[in-house]
Amino acid sequence: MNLEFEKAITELDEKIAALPTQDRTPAQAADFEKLQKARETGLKELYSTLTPWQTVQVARHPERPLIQDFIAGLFSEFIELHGDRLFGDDHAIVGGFATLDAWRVMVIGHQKGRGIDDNLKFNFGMARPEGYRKAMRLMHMAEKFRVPVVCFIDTPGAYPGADAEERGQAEAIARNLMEMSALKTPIIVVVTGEGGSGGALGIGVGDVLLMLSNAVYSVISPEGCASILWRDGTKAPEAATALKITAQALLKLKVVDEIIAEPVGGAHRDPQTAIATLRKSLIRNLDRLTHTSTGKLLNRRFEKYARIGSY
Amino acid sequence: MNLEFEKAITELDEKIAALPTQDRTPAQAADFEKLQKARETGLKELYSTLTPWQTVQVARHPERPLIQDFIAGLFSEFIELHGDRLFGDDHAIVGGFATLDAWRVMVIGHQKGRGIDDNLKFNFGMARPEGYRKAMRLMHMAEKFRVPVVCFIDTPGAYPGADAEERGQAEAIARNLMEMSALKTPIIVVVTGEGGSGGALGIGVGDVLLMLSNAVYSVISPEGCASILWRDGTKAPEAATALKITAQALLKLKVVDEIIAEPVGGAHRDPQTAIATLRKSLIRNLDRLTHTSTGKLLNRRFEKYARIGSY
Amino acid sequence: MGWFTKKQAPAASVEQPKQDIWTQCPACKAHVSKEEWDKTFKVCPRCNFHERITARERVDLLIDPKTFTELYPKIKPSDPLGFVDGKGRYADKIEEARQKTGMNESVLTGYGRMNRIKVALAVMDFRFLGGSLAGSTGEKILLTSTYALKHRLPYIIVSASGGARMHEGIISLMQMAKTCAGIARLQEANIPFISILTDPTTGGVSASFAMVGDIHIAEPGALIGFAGRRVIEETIKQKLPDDFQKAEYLLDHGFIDLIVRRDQMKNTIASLLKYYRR
Amino acid sequence: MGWFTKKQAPAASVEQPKQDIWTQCPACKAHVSKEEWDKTFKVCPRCNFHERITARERVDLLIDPKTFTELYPKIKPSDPLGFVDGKGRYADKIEEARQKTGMNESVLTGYGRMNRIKVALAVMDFRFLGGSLAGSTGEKILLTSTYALKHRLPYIIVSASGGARMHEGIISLMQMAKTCAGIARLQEANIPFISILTDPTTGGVSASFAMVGDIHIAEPGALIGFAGRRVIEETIKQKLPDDFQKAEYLLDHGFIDLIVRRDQMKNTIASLLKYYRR
Ligand SMILES: [Zn+2]
Ligand SMILES: [Zn+2]
Repeated sequence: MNLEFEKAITELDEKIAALPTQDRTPAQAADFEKLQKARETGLKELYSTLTPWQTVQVARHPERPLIQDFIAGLFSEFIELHGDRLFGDDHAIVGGFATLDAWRVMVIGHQKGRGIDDNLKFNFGMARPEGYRKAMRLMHMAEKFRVPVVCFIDTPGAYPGADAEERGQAEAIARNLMEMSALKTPIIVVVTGEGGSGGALGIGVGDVLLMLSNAVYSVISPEGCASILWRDGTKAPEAATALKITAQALLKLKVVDEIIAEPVGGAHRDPQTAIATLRKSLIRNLDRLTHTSTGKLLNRRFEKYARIGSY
Repeated sequence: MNLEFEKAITELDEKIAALPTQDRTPAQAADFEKLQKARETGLKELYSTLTPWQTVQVARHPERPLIQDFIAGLFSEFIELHGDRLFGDDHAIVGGFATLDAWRVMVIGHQKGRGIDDNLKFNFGMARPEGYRKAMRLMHMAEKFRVPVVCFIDTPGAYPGADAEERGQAEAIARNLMEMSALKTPIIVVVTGEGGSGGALGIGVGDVLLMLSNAVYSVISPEGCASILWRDGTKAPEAATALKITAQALLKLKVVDEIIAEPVGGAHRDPQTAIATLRKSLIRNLDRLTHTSTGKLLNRRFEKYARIGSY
Repeated sequence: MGWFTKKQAPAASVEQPKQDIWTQCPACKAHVSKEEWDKTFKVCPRCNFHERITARERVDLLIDPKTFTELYPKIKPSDPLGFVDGKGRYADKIEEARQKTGMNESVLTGYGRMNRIKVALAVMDFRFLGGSLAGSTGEKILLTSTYALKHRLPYIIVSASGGARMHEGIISLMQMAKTCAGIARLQEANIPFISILTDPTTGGVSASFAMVGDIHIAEPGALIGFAGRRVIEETIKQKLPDDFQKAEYLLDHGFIDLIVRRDQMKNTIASLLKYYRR
Repeated sequence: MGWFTKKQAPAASVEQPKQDIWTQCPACKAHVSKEEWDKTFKVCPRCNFHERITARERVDLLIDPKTFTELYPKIKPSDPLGFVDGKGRYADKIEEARQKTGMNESVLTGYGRMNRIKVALAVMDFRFLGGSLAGSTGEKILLTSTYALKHRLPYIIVSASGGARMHEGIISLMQMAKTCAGIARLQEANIPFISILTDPTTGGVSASFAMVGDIHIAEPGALIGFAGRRVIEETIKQKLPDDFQKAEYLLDHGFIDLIVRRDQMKNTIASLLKYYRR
């Protein structure tokens, strides 16, 4: 599925599709070659100059790899663990032990679905308090078992439902922020798609923040910001630019530590390559962080956040 | 209100009530004297030979002092704190900071009511998971503030409702048992009325277990035991005897450390005296326990429980 | 105690010489004399409505006279994104807020004594851009927790905030983590942190330091919650009850220890702090 | 693996020579050959019903052959109350249970290897007075946790119990605290405790060690809960749904990490233990 701003690509795709797939004439073969090349160049150009609002579209692309894909692609083993031991098991956050090469880790992340059934089951990746509390329980287990934590962020935000408020959405996120800041094991956070405000941060405090090159991370959705500050929801593109929500902008702001370059045309066009790039970074960071003493690790984590907004 | 087994006292009360309250003849005055004496002796005798089942009746007496009375009688200040920070505020368990002479403590206990409205509000002292979780939260606060914990036990048991099961009654009690066994501040437990099974123990693990002389503490209610083991609910008196649930029996079994003697005729006939006796014991124990190092305290607490059922 | 006496005299005579001596309660519409309104610390004597007060007024209310020392007064917003929206530059809004409030940020920080007990204190001021959480708000709150840690002082934060300050984007969001990291250090050092939640404590502030107190005290009727009422109603396609996200609602649901009237607030906090054995 | 092969040969030929080669699933009533019933570790191949198995069978199922060493085998009930009920002496019931099961208490304790990982293990046996928690049950469970602590071994407890043993009164109740005190020491020493909940895990056992595991694994369909179904129905004056207090229900409500079929149990536990870095 091509996005709206990829119209030039869609047109090329249509032209390519109009060519016969077999027994092409030499002219047709030359056309095919040319069109393919044009498509490649076009995509490359398009993706090297994405606007922030276009990046939002890519980050939300329905075919973008989800945590299910990252788990399947990165880990040789995954044992899912359930429940917050208090109220329920929130499917919008998934977690469990996983093995990446020789590394044993605790994986935690937002879970979205594909298709309406899955999306309902996972509540579009919008977690309730029991999701955040399950995540924290698993992180404490990681601390006890002395394995690092890897968090995957991909959510429009915490679920804004009455039941979630009633059971303490604010408390659950707040507690996670406090406890993650002092968790005695390395935490690697990867923003893979949408990093939506407090709902993202609720499992997003760590020693290193990686971000896929077309992911976004924002204090508020561009639409929400536009309707509040511009009083006009259609000004989302302007808000997206003003909010500085792309990986590049966040790297400059020193909030993001490292950008995971996606293949040309976005991770959804070639998930395997995106996952392979991420894998290398994860291994490098795991190696580095597990060779840091806990005291140093926690001091650096504290300093990392203390520096943000200190001038 | 006299109990059924106090029929002899009730008869004397009736005779005394039949006498004029003023301007008695010398004969009437002599009668009054005699009746009063007989009542005193009768009560003393009756209460020195209570059967276990009669003790159960006294422990459940509707006029027996409740935690509200103990708090009012023992403490010069009480600041109630609410909520489990997870789901709700269970009125069946009350807790907060309190001052006893120079001692600052965290008080936690089952709350029953008098009259139907209160009883419904406090759910007859039967707590739900959020009650046990509030209790544990307050105990952790006591640990942090470095004040001792005093727990008052008076419950028929944990609430056996579907909602309580759903939200983890078992987990909530279990967690308390584990965390109380290692809480780094002294814990004094007082069984004031009914000590009903796991619902009592859920806030009942500590360094010293005090028990009012007419309180009971049992793994199951005599009625429940009778209907299971005798297949006959009316055999509750036999079960009460077999289960060894009185303060005296539990002192012999080395589960109870100290009996708080109630005034003649039971604490409900003279709450002030009962509370004064308890106060002395609390102060003595607070003094002793706060002069014990935390390491020693925790080792002794562990050993206390390790010894029970080790032969 | 301090603030209204200090303010009352000039307020009646100098600043508002022609004004009526009556004010109207915004909640129950009762007419209350300005004198009484001030005497009750802007709490309606009829319906118990707690009007929002400024950070300075709050300090006067909570801290023993002449014992407050302000910390970090010069820290001010930095406009890290160079933010401009449909209505103008963030930098201009900052300036406007500074003019209006006489403050450099949405929080006032310092230390002082409450019934003689020394405490570190941070008080938010809703007048400054809705008490929003910006980089320098977080910075002041973190620095004050570090001060509390160093001197082993109990830390009191009075929240009054609509949430994150969008104009600082991710920098604002990260203050949620940053402030909580400070509280975590107090937690580890067994130093009490008491969170006072006043109207309103919502959004990012409710989901960070305001909700990780050892003790949570709310003012009556205060709005406290993470998601906005309108967003929730749109999500669940239902009207919410009136008491939703009110202090009393949160007490029922287990997230608030105590609801305390404004005139009892200082004594209550001081009483609680007496239970902390250093 | 071990137990059914060991048992199968003599079972078919010696002990039950005249018996039918078929057995009937208690749940779905399907006829299943005894050979298959044993091969599946007493799990119905049709409906996945997990029949209760003995503690010895469980050890054979979970522990590598010839690596199990029993600990504290001689500890036995002591009748601390001298209990007699309408149906006779507790002492006689103990003797009967010992005869029936060949065990001295409702729990079998020891250590051994699971896919070569050394663990401490306690397995309850429902046949012994309903797997009830008595003084000596608690004693064995605590001693084994102390053993695990000393040797820094992960501790696995397989629960199967109706709850407290009433015949030991308060002594039985106190075992809930005693066993949890042991788990607390493992917790502090960062040693994993995995609780396996099998049918049934109810009453006092559900409200003590069985519910404070780092990881909770249940067998499919296992009954797990604190209060009895009849008591709850009487209290709320309503019928409960069929799945109430079943393993699947507890998973939904957040109290179980994993539901694992019996034939996968050993591998699952061993896989989880690999994540523990000593
Ligand atoms: Zn009013
Ligand atoms: Zn079957």
